[in-house]
Amino acid sequence: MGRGGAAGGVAPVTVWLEVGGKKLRVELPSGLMSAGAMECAVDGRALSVDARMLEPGVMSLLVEGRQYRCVLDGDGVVIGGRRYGFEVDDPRSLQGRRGAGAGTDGPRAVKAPMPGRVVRVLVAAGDAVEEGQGVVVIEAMKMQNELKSPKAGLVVRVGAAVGDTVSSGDVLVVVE
Amino acid sequence: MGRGGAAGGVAPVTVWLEVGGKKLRVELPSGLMSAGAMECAVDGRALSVDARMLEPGVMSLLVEGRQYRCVLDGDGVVIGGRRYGFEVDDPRSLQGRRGAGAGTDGPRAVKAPMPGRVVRVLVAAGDAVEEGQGVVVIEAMKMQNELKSPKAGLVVRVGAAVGDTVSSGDVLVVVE
Amino acid sequence: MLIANRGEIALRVIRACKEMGIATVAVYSDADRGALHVLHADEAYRVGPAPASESYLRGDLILEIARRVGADAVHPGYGFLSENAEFAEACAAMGVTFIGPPASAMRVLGSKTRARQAADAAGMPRVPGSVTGLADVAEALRVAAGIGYPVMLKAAAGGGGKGMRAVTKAEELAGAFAAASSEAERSFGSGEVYLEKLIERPRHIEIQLMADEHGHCVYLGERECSVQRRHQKVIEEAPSAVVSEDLRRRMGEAAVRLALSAGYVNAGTVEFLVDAEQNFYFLEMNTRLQVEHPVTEMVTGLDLVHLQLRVAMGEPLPLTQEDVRLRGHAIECRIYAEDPDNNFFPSPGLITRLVRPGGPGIREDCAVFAGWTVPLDYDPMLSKLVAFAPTREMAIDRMLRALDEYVIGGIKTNIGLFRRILTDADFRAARIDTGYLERMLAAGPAVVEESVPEDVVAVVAALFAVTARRETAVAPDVAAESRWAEAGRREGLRL
Amino acid sequence: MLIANRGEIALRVIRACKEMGIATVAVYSDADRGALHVLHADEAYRVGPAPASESYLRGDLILEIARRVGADAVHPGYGFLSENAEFAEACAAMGVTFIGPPASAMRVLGSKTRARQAADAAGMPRVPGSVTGLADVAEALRVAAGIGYPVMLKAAAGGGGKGMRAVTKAEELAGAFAAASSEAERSFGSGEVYLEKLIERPRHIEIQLMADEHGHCVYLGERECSVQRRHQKVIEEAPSAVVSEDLRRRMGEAAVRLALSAGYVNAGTVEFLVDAEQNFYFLEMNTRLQVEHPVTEMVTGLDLVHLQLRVAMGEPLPLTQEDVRLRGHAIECRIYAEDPDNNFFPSPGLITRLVRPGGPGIREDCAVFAGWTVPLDYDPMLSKLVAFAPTREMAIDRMLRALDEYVIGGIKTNIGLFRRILTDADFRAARIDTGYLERMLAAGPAVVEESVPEDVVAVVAALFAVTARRETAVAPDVAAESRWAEAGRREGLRL
Repeated sequence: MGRGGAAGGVAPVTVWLEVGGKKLRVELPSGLMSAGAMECAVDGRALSVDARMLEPGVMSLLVEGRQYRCVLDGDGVVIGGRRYGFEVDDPRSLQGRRGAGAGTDGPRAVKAPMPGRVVRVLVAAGDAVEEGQGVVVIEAMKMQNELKSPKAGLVVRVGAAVGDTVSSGDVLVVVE
Repeated sequence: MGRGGAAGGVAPVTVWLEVGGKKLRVELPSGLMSAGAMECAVDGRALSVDARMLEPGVMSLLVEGRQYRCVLDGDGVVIGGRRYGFEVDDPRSLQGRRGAGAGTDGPRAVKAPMPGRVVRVLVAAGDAVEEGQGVVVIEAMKMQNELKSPKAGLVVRVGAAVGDTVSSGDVLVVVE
Repeated sequence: MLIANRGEIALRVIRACKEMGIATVAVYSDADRGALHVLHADEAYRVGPAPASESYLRGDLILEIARRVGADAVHPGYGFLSENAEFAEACAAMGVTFIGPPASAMRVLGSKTRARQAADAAGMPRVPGSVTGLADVAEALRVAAGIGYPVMLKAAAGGGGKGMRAVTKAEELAGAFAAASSEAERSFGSGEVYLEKLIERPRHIEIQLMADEHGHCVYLGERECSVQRRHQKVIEEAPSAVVSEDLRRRMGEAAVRLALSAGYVNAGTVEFLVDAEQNFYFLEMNTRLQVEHPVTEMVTGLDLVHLQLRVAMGEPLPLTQEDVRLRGHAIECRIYAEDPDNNFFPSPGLITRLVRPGGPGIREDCAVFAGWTVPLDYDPMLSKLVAFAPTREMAIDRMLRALDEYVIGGIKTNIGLFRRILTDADFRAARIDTGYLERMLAAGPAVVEESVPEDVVAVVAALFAVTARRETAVAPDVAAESRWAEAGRREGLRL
Repeated sequence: MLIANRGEIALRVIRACKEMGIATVAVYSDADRGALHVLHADEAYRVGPAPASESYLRGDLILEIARRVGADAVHPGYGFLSENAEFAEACAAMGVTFIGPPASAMRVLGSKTRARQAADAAGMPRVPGSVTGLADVAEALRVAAGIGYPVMLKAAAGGGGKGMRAVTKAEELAGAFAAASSEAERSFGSGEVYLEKLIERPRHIEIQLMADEHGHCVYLGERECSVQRRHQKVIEEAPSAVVSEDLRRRMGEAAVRLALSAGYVNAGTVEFLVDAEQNFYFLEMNTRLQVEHPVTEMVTGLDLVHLQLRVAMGEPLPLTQEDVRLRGHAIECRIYAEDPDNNFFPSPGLITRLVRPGGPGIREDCAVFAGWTVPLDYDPMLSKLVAFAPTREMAIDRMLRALDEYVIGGIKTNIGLFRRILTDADFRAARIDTGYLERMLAAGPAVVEESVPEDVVAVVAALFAVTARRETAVAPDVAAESRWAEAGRREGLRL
């Protein structure tokens, strides 16, 4: 297993991240392992850290004596009880969590914010909708959630039918 | 991931086990997954069980309504607070935990019962020893443990020197 | 002992039974085969599909299991069948002990309107309003005019805020009456509503009772549950910061009178509204163990489930009112799978990581684990986190410390909300009422917490990213494991 | 606040500091970079290599760190530097508050012989014997003849059974004297030994004290620690089953007198032997927080570390003797990494799986986790598991329930021993003394526990075996992860 673990070390790494909507370039030392003292750089700013992975997803990071308890949670990291979301632009990235179309113009998707069951579909393909108009109602744990159109436009697709069980992030309606 | 998990299912399985010093043949259904109701057999005795893996190494087993909380611990399983050691004679076995020579005649190994440091070596190769005679003393956490010869005979090998750090199971002395 | 429930309360009852040497039988729906209450039971039987209406609410199926395995008692926990008088009667008819009050007492005190009549008979102060259900809008208008606006419409069979409407003037009454009535119909199968005066900024304070079959009943102090959202309790504490020894005694004795008048036995809770002048008004009685019972256990040193089982066996209460002594302060946070950034909508799903708080004074009643999939089908409560300390301030600070340690990965939770409440000046000064939380939430975004330098976050994220392959070897595998087991269950274990 | 310790006590102190808003500085040896007390601290600094003599015992290095980071207080925990008067003085000299008694009081009460003189002065009953260290065997024989055999030789500077020898007749004395003296020399750097009458079947009962700088000192009830192996405490409980209100008061007041006579401040414990006739004899005083302090916290509702910090800040005690009320019963099991089947020798190593107990009344003070490698270099204690309940019997049964839930994989532990003790008729009847456990162990093999059918074990084993590949994707990966991190640390992070 020692080998297996060691194999986790990788060649010189530059990681492009988006943290709090801001693009950052993080350089980690070559032959890096996420343990021990290492010289890093963020957008060229040098940062000396000492990192130790206690168990997968739980890391102690020392920066000039300051200790940060860091826990990985999907596409975010929890430090001191606060969650910081991030995106990685990297082959080995945690990306692809984001649904399609977020933040863009053109077609906009209405996605399920939580797993649940579809109890009402309020629009059909071709309908004109206002921004904020309810399009689908889903229910979980006895609570109903009316999902609204993100923009004014035409419904180009309805991907949900009453009774469907949907997962968080599923695209239910697309508005063009 | 569902695929990945599903890939865990294996072809028809017969597992030869040693439990409490007794050899047993366990048959598990083909296409088995360690979940749900299944017909098993132990040395031909049929046993219907319903198994559910909660997390890796933690299993709930139902046998005619009786519920067993089972936790895997290396080459043993803890059920109801009691540990049952087992050995698997199987390609996918958990075997190889045992050190060499245990339970056999001929050469017998004196192995470290715990990690520690060697503080005294009481015999040299070629010495004659009695059964129960002290051969090596190792120390951990300030406590010393004198290891004794499992049989009368000649010391054929001494694999430890004062000051060595040894791991549990390391062969320290072999008596012929 | 058969436990007719699921989740943390089923596990909590199972543990109490083990401590008393009582064998336990769990029941489970298809969503719960891999649940902790099953893992910890001596026996376990499937009762039905995931929806509660086909499983945990099927008293007939559950009693059939009890008969088959020869269980001689059933503990209903809270929710589900716990306040169902028919189920209690069916148990009795089968010679199975129902761990709770007799059906007769449940009938009297379980219905809000009948309970209010009993309260009047017991000379208990209550909010002015209609004692019985209202026949129609006309009667509603008459009663409202009599007591004066604002008034509150409530479902007679209700609870948890369903079928409730505040009405500030007569013009709104007709619409509110229809809405409340139909919501009550949908929620409880009875559209009966009643009406009472709306108390301004009331505190919700309740008295815990425990009664035996020999006519003894004690009150175990109060709990304050004023921090609510949509009439759902969010934080409970004991004792209340505003209840004096004298007020406690008067509320407690009134509650005991009511219980004895109805021949009440076992654990029960009498809820009151308390106004700014420390007047208390009877609200309703809950004829079961409450979700928030742990805070009472922490400050009394008692175990309410042990007491439930002993009185159910016919034993006299092992303590008198004089033996009940409150010490220290306990606070409970109800941690829910819900998304604070999305109007607190439920966020069920797979828990990919769970880092629990610990240390002195921290108790957690919880039945989830890393790899558990929180089902869609039930209440989204994940955990009851309780902090005990010698004083209220210390208990608050201890809870904040524990919340900082707590990480639940994979689903959204309301942990951040508690950090915000517990650092709020009004809460810390105990300036709270049942409208406090909604006002605080309406007041706008959370105060910005002390933040970690951006560069540090970036390096941490990068380090986790490059170890992600190892990472995926673990947490997601737990996911796979359980999804796969799930699949196995559905597909009859064949690939 | 700098915490000059490791493991569960360092974590427990860090949590208390966080609750009081005090920033924490951890120190760690090379074996502890990945330890929980580091993970939970605000700052952390390496102090030295793994051996305690090069790290946690290096007061000079630790104080240098304190100076560098500007810490204004040091908490020594227990063990290591906690009873080192020189270290306490060095702190004072540097203007750093030492959380504990002044060096002067430590000197008087820390040395067994000087403490015995102080006890005599305070009119405290003690076991007949030599007050001062013995010059030679001749003096030992003289004293022994005076008080009569059997007698016990003890190290003056000692503790934990090191340098102790029981002597039943004069012929054995010379040999025992030499052995005890040399063992004392090795263990404590001083060969000074004294001698006292051996009390038959004594109970070990100790009084917890807390004193402030203003001359106030209270006793917080007693703990019974009679269940010992090789003079090491294995189980502690509070209150003692045999201590009456009156005896508690007399022991407590005697202990307070002693502490005040030496100008004692902060937490301390006076240990007594109690014979069958309830006579109590002064044994020694521990001038620090004890390992077993949690049982006192459970029955008093207080937090001793919070109190330590407040009195160290110069605050007066927030409570009087009258405010101290005991309620319920608490039992602590010291869970060790040791092998009961191999004469309880230490079993350090990698923890591959950890399934913790939980539920009402269970407290665990613990700093290990799945993936943690228990180092060779320190005390093998893994966890202090505490059960609280209204009565002793309920606490015992609750502990048994918790022990059944507890699984520590990868290393050997003494969990099975506790199950055996807690089901033993003598223990349950509180028929215990300091020789109880060794007698029970000598009495032979454990009673056979209720066993699972062989066929069930076989099927479980087979199912785990066929899922072993998925299994190896997880627990062993944790192993790899930490070994690899270890390697990284050693090899300067290059492959």
